[in-house]
Amino acid sequence: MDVLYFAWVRERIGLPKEKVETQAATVSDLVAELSAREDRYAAAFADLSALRVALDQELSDFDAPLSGVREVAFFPPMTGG
Amino acid sequence: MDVLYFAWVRERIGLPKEKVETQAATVSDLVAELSAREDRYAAAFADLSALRVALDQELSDFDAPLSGVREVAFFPPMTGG
Amino acid sequence: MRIVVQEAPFDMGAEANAFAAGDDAANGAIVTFTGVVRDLATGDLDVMEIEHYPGMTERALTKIATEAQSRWSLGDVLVIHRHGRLAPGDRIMMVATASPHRKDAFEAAEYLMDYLKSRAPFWKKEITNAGADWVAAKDEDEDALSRW
Amino acid sequence: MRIVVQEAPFDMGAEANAFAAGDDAANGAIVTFTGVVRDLATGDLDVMEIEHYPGMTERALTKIATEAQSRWSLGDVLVIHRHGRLAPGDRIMMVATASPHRKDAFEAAEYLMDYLKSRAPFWKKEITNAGADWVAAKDEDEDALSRW
Repeated sequence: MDVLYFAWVRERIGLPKEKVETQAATVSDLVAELSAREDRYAAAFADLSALRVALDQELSDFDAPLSGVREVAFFPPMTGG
Repeated sequence: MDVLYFAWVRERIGLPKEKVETQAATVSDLVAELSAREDRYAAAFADLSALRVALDQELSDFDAPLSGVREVAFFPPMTGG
Repeated sequence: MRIVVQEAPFDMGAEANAFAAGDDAANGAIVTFTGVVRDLATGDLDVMEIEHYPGMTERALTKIATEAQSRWSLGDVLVIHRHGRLAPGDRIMMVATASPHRKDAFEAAEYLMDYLKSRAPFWKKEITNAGADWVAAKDEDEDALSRW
Repeated sequence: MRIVVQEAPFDMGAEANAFAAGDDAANGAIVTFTGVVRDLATGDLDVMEIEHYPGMTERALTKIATEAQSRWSLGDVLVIHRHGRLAPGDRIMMVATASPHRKDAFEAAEYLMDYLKSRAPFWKKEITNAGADWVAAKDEDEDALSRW
């Protein structure tokens, strides 16, 4: 599964994209798995209310199942316009 | 006093502008005076609810006094934009 | 503030760029509204003739724009309105507003349009093969003023 | 519908004219909104950097514009949004709507802006002498969605 990071999430984790092999059932499970890896992930995911997630380029939420998903992206609330 | 007519009021009365010597106290008095002149005026002023009046280029109403006014204009509701 | 009443066509894009060029980067939001001569449902409009009241027109537009500037935080305001003979597809008028806030820029532009429709001395006449008709004022345009 | 996501500058006036030129005289009302990089209150913004999510950005903008077309009577919709490095005064983005009714054109443009602010994957970073800060999302922008 491709995992993408944008804006300060990308900066905190230190990379824009990585391949992750995971059996995580939901986005929350994936977040827990990544946070357990290294401090920089734990720091980036410390406050989920400050984060948004997209599954296969559609906004989703942290309870959503990951089955069949090829691309997960984490980022802060958007500030376009 | 200059009296101006616009749009269908101008067409019905048959002229865009005329000088009127009048002692009319209010716009209504002036309308009555003009209407008494000729049928074309009476026809143009038949339904005052379909007309608007400006005194010295400011929208006003038919009860307004004419003292000191130099320019009176009659026209239908505006359709700009 | 720039108020223009003219018979000649205007270039909407050039006017929008000139308006934005005057901006001092304090106003992040620029809204324009452009009115285009619509063809009739029957598709047979030949000419739209716009009559106006020289002198009063400029005064009324200035008053409307000044009121908009007092109600909203605006960097600048532009109003252009044509008169004379226009064809379907021709641009009749445009307004532009610049503001630090998008809400202000939008509201001020809508306010300008609502007042311009019913309080600026312009009258439209539609000319077709079948004849000529003065456009009647719409109740909804008068009603639109009540929200301000 | 035309959705453009690009790094290069765009010419707001030329885009507005091109958008209006596609009009078939059925749509008498054209609204544009243009966003300009505002300088900071302190006047020391050097660069605004806009990051986006290629692929999702285009999908999100298309979805927002499609929803606008289903809600209002629109002849056409344009959305342009830049990414990369911008300076104060640069145009960030623009939307344009054409409709037979001015109310529809205005509302659809405001809808596009409200959704574009909070639902399209762009992130702004302000770079000054003192450092770089990601722009925080505003509660009022999120709240603005509730009216639609």
